Amino acid sequence: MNPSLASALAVFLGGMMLAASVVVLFVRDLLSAIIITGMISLSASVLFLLMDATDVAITEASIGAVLATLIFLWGKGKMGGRE
Amino acid sequence: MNNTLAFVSVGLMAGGIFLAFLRLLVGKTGPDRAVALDTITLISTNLLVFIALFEERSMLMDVAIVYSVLSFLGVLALARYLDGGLR
Amino acid sequence: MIRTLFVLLVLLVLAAAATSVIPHLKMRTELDGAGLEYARRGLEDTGSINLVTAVIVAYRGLDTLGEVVVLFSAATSVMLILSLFPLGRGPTDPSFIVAHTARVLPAPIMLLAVYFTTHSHLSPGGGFPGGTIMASAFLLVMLGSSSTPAGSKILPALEALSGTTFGLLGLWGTMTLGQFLNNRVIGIGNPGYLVSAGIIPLVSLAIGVKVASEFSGIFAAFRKSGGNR
Amino acid sequence: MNVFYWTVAGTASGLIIVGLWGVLTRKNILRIGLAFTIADTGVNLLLVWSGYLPGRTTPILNGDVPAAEAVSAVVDPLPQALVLTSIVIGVAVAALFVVVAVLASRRLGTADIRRMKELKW
Amino acid sequence: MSAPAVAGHVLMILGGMILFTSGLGVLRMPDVWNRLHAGTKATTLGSMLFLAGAGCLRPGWIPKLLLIIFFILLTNPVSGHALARAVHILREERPDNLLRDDLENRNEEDEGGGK
Repeated sequence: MNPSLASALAVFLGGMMLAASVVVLFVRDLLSAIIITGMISLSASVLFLLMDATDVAITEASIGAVLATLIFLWGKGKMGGRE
Repeated sequence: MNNTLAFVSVGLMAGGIFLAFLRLLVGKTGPDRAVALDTITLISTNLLVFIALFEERSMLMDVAIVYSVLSFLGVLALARYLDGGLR
Repeated sequence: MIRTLFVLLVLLVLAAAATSVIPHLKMRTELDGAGLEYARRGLEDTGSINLVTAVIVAYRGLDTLGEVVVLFSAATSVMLILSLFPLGRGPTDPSFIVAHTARVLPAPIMLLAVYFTTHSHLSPGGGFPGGTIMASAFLLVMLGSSSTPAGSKILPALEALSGTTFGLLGLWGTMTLGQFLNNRVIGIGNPGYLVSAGIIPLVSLAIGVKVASEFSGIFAAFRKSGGNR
Repeated sequence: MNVFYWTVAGTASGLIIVGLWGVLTRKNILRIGLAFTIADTGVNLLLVWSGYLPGRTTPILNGDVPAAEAVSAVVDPLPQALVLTSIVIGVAVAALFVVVAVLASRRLGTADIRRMKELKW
Repeated sequence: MSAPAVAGHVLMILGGMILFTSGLGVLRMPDVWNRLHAGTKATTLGSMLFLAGAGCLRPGWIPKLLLIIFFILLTNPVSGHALARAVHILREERPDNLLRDDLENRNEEDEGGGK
């Protein structure tokens, strides 16, 4: 991997992940917080691929995009209106 | 492949991700953010294909295949939550 | 107030500990320790091209068995709690297009999952990612309807079968070569082909089916606890 | 000075700190679970980072990487194997957390942890 | 550069421009319905152009690229449809100048696709 391209992508994705993680704690709507957490997991998957961890990237993409998001969404649906 | 021309396309894609990310942060309602997440995952799929092109190992494209299938499932789960399918 | 101060104190202590580490950090440029040995001998020992799979299934196979047990207990707790205390009021029906997509698309996704699971010694993938993708196919079937799929009755049987297969494959090594999960029991073959690397593809398939049936069981328990409308 | 190497380390540490901050200060119980997930992601990133060697490639020894040069050509496979299992365990534990949180909030009628007095000891 | 390389770079830059435009549309469009147009239709076209450019540069990778294009073509319209329908059911934002609304008076029997 070209070092300058990898560095630029890492700074870009890392900045986005840190900004999103702070927003998760302060956004008012819980549904928005769940969606933004899913985006953090997806960006982490790209970072794993840049660090040459292909198997981990596949696992994080399938878990972070679908399973974790879905479990939190389902829990929020089961809770009804109690927030 | 030509490095300068390739960097132009990856710069454009990163710009698209950044603009959609701004909508993800400031979007007023949940559906706005769901649309932004859909856009981000689809542009990221192309970014993964670009990384595989750059390292010249076709094996890295397996991640892009998984991404293109499963991002759809995440957005579908969001849509089914919004219309009451996950209760 | 006291709570905020306490949190601030904890975070400050953590940040101070992290900062004190920074001067001692330096970039790794060479392999050392166990990683060096795995990179040097992995291909000869196990016959697996993918060294990560070699570490998971062959070198640290016993640890993987423990992880599967942890996963099993977590999934069982979720299913037990959800079956004891019903929650929710039942889902709505999906639209026509979503329902028909959920009939067409699970087959290619399942094919992809089986590819990732059985080719774990040749390309990226393995039991854990393949199992989660299989669970995603089951999830797509469930998102395209408002009831629990009929196939969810065989999930406990699949889970027991795959767990038993993992254990028996390990015991086979104990009986013939005197070592648990030794993958040379059927020979490692010619590295680079599908039928090679001893029992690694079989163990990967067992891990994949077990992970898939556990996550599918969690989803089915979530859907059942709402009651069908 | 390798920018990529230290940027990833900073991102992972930042995610861990932000996740712990959220776990300690938030009031809604599901949001605590989300902060826990963020900290989990940070820990996984840090573990994979500890096995990353700059300028090397994926530990898959096909035609691109001959087996004889593996020692000087691939990154450390051991942390990747550990993280692979850690991610799967993490989501199972998160599912258990969500189920217990939903049950407690339905029993007590609120999702605010300050009002869950019966769960204190 | 040879002819396939020129075509590949042109297609890749074209795809990148369309993907950038879709991000811009998601940020700047006024309401959810317009953002759905930018976020699902434009990304499908941009992805296909970019992947076709990658196929011109590396002819040996065409099977995997075709697989990705197949999945994107099959899945992206469905997710756009599901999101649009969910937003309609939520009835949060409804444009005032809507001339015709096919989902206005649907009843429970019409949506039973999952039986």
